[in-house]
Amino acid sequence: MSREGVLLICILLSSALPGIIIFGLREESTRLRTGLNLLGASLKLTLVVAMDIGIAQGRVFEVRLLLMPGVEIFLNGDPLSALFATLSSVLWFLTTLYAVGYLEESPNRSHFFGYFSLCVTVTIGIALAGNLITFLLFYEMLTLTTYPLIIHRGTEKALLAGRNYLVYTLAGGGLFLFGVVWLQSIAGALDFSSTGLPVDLLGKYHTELVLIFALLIIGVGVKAAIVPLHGWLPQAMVAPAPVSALLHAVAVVKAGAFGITRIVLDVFGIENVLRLQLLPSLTIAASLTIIYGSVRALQQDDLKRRLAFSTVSQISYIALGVGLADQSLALIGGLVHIVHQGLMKITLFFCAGNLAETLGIHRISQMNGVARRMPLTMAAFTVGALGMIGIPPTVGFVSKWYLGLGGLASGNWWVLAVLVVSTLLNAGYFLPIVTAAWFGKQAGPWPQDRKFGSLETNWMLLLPPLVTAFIIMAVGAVANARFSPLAWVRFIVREYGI
Amino acid sequence: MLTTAPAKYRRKRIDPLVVLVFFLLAGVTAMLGRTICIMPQQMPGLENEVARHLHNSGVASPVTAVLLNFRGYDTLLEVMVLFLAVLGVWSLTRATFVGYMGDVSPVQLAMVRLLAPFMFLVAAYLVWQGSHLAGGAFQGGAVLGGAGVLMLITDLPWLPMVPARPLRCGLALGPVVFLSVALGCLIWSGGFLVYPLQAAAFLLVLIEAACALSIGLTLAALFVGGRPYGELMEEQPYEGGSGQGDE
Amino acid sequence: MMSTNLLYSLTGLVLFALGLYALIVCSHLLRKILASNIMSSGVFLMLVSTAYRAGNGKIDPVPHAMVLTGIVVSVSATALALVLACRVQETSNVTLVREEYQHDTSGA
Amino acid sequence: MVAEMTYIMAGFDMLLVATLLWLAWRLLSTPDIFKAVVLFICFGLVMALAWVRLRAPDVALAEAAIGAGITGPLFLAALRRMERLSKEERRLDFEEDRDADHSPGKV
Amino acid sequence: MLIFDADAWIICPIVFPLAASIFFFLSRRTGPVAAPVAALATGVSIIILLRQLLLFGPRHYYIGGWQAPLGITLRFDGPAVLMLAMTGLTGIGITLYARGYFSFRIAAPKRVGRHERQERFFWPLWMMLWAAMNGLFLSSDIFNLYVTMELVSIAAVALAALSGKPASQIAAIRYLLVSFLGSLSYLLGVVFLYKTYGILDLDMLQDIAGAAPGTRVALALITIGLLLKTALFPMHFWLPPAHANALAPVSAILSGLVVKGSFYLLFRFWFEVFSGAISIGALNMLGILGAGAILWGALQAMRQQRLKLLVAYSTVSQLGYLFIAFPLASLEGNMKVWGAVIFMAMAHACAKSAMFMAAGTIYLHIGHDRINELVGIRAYLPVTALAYAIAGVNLMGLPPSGGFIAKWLLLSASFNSMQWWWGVVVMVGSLLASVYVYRVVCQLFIIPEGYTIKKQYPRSHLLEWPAFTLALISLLLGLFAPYPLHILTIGSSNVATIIPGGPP
Repeated sequence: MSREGVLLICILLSSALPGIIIFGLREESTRLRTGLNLLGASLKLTLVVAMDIGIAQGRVFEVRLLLMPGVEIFLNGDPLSALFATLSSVLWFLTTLYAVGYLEESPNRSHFFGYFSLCVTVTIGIALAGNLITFLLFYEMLTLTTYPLIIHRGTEKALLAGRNYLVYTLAGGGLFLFGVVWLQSIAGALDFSSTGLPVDLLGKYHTELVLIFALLIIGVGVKAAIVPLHGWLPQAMVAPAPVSALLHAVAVVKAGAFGITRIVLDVFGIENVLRLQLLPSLTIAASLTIIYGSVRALQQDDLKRRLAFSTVSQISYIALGVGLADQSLALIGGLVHIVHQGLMKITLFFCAGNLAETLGIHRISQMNGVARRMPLTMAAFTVGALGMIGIPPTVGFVSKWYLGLGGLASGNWWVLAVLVVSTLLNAGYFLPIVTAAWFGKQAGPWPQDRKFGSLETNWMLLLPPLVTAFIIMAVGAVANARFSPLAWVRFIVREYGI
Repeated sequence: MLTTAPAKYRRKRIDPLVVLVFFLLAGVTAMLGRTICIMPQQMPGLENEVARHLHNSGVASPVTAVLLNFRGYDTLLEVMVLFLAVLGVWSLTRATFVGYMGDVSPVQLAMVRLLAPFMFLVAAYLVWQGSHLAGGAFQGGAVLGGAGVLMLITDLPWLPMVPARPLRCGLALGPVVFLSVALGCLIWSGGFLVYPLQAAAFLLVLIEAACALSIGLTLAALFVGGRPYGELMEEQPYEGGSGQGDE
Repeated sequence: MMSTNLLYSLTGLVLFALGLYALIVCSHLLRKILASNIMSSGVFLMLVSTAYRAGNGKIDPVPHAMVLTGIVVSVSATALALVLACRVQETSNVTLVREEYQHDTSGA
Repeated sequence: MVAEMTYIMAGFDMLLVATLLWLAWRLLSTPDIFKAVVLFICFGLVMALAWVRLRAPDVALAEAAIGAGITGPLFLAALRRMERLSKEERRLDFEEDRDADHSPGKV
Repeated sequence: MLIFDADAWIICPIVFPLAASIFFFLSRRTGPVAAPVAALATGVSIIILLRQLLLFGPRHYYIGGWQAPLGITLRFDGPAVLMLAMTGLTGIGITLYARGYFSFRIAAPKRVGRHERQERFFWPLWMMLWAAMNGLFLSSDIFNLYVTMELVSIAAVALAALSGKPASQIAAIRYLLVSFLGSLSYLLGVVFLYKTYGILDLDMLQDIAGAAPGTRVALALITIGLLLKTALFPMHFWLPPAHANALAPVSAILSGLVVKGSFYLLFRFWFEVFSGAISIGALNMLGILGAGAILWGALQAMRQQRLKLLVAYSTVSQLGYLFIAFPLASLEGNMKVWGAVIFMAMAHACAKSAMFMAAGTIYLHIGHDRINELVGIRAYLPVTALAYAIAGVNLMGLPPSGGFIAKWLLLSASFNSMQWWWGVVVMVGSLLASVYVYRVVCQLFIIPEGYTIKKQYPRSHLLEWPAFTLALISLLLGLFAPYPLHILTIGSSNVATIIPGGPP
């Protein structure tokens, strides 16, 4: 195995091993657990950055493991996986910090952090998957590792949410497996590549390939919460805030969107997808989801539910970008939104968690004047909200700008319309919160009020949203810099030669 | 006496399911019968093979040769089946039948006293004869078992006092001897159940005698239908079928 | 004219079928055990009739050995079944396993 | 002479077979279980005769000894035991934990 | 003049447990101590066999030195050794668990005598059953197979009735009658074969068996007999009560191992010995029954209120997958299907015995197994709860479990042979499986507010860890798939010629 291959394995192990050890730890050994967690997180971050640099230098990162005759586990670090892996490891680091603060005195922490680590391992596995089977493998494992996190609280509601989550994702996983096996029986075991399927298959298996595409997209679409497969996501809000953050920004939803990207770009290949005329349906589904999610978000009073529907809407920007993949600008917009959405959404969830944990605020109607009590948190929240709307210095603007340009370039004016409507709706459901928080008048005492010394809340809860908010601004401001996500996405898109 | 099923279980009216089963079975049987009819009768079996190797088997009777030598492994397992049956029966219940079957008339007693030794003799003869004529361990064992049954139903007074350990040893004697001979062969002549030619006759008789004894005991034990009182006396008196509850 | 082999083979087959019928239809446990014994007798009869050679032909001893083994096996199974049947009656007082049992077996 | 022998043998075969089948039928259809067991012992003996006819003396001996000497008494003992139990009705009380059992007849 | 033939190792997996069985019968008190030793010895002998297979390839062993038509041949090749490995792994796990199980029960003050009696009969019965299973997988003689099968079923029945519950005894006698019927049907098939060919050896039959009328009838009879013993839907009626009412280690044995024996024979008969006599219609028939088993078993499992019954019905369902392989094997290369079948059998053996062990442990600790009242088990039996969940993952066929590999192979075989509908059944089956697995796991893993443990028993490692280890093995089996699949190709006559993998 090459040194690069060892690096890949180490990236996976850096969170898997702490996870397994944490399972065996006793409940009381908080320090050791936290230490292990942070050690794993920082180690992973370092390794991933090392991999990024290697990829930029053109080194090849590959590991192959025979699973069955003719079926291999293939880990491959290409630019696209580096994008997702970097995002996950950065956000995991912050989320771990946050989770340590958030769960300070709650029961079953060994359990929680064990699954938490495994969950990230699996997410990185999805990022590094080099063929469909490996992707499937980690994708199914993601379901298993996130389920215990969702039902962590063990309440009636959490169980219901968990059950729905399982129903959706297992059914989706089943369809996905079906599609994968079918594709393999037609095309053999194919690694991800920018060319996609061999062209001669298209004529021979036209109908089959269309069906397979549908199966695969539905399979990953469940996790990406494309309407009407989004039902589980708003319910999964009952999970603890770090879990929600993880689900929405790093792991589950993102894995679905990443899967759509992989299927279109690397499994089928853009050329083939265009030839099979599969993209319009994807674009339409994405647009519908964008509008639907925003409209539903507008109706929610529960803060986390509103954020959840906002995720439904925002994640489809990625699908939209991929749906317009024949235009490099749109593709850039979609891919870069993988990173940008993650940053923004995790900030918002961190803030929502802070509000709930410190003041017991769960509803938007309770938020009047909260910014005076928790200015830093609300500042971060405001940055995230503005990013979601797409106000210029933030990263959200960059994504929308590129998507719009791509839509125009492809001649699909309605895409622009969708973006405008969605932006208006975004403003419609975020701005009232922001204004109420800053300028509203506190109606009564907070549901609860925990004091944390001179800070407005626990420093471990406060630091992560501030960091992400800062990144949102910084990355948006220097979007054209050499190592910004945007530059990296351009680097990716160049490989596909559009 | 319990003669038959209670009235509600008796088949007064004809159940359509029964009719269906009947016709189905009749059809299948007819088909099988037809196959038997069109199959070639009198196909040569393995008789020539057996005849060819008989002189190497250590016995003169072909059936005994097949049983104990050519297909000795089958017989070994079969002895195990019997052993297993006793195990199973003992694990199920304690002996409830202690032999008492109503009054034993003096005539019956006398007859048993006369018959039992005679049956032992017959059994021994059958085992001995097995090496060249019809007979062998099973037949001898069966006769022994029959003698045992006879003694059991006449309620010989010493029977319940048969100590458990020797009884167990007797039951296991056949399997143990057979298995050790088989393993001994493995060491002696390099193959499982490969009897050394010069000792084959002796070994076979040894196995037969041990098995006959065990089989006789086994059959009698099966007739008793439960483990004897000497077995695990420490149990509580009402265990016979008591309690479910825990598992 | 029907050869002896054939006659006894067919008889064995009919015995097997009779036993099977009774096994399915009858509900009394003892009867079921009797029926299975009849079935095994039928099989053994077929097997031994295969070995039979008319006239002075050499008898095939292998089926005989097989039947001997089979008889012992069936005695063992019968003994276990009888004790179990007694136990079933002792503990549950179900001499006749319930009627749905009939349904069950006929599904086979 | 040979032909006559064959006819006599054939007649004997027929008789034997008929007896076997009749016994089997009777023992399976008679409503009286005790009678059935007695018939079963007879069946075993006739079976032994059939083994002799098929030139299988080893099997005949085994059948006679085991079939009539062991299996029959086994059945009789079991019958007696069941009878006695059914007379005494339920000897032991099993009501406790009754619901802990899975329904016996259920598929 | 000690000549110890290396080939003779082949009888050790049979002789070791056999001798142990007699020994445990004779000296009652040694069972708990010596049983793990005997299990370990058996396991080691199986490992040695495996090594020999890898070094020297498949072998025949002539018992008594008599060659095929006259004597009895043992044969070990890839599939047989894998099945032996299955009994070895599961057997060691079950033996250790049983030790913990019985000592736990004997430690409880209630009805000590009864538990001791059960333990003392358990050891010889279980060892005998193990020996017979090993003999079954190694034997290559159709009549010898009958005897080993009878040994297996008598031991299994005695074990099933061991708990002494009335329900278990009713189930046991039904089990006995059914398996006796199955054996007789099989034996009748053997008679037909002997009538036709005058031969009992499987390898020789394979060479000469054609589509003669006797062959078909024989195959049909043998199949019916074996199906009854394997409990394929709709002949499964005896299985759930028998498996659910037995003692926990016994349930693990019955569900994990015993049903696999007759299935293995069935597969071998169909695809090695009589591959010339089978027809597509018959294969599809078995496939349909298998599909019925998957769906019916899963639906029944979903409806059960008691944990052990649920697990037992899931066995019915999982056995169905094995039969889906039949129609696939006819068109697709046998390699893939053999692989799927063996994988399914091995993974299911480990997972199912782990499940039953976990269920038994739970039963011991809380005194019932009503699914709706299992809340909070994780609080004081974390390892057991996790073992159950992992085994459940296997039944659902999610990666990286062995069940996933099996389902993958089945699916890809169904696509490659243009019979995708079997693939649909497999998928639906796994989804249903996830429902019934979820029902329990969800209960086990909730710890409601203010939950307190009612009664604290001393921790018993032997109760918890064997189940967990077996579950873990079943999970990790998927990651080491190439090794078993490689072993499988050694000496399985139909397999070697087929090129693995790839599109048609």
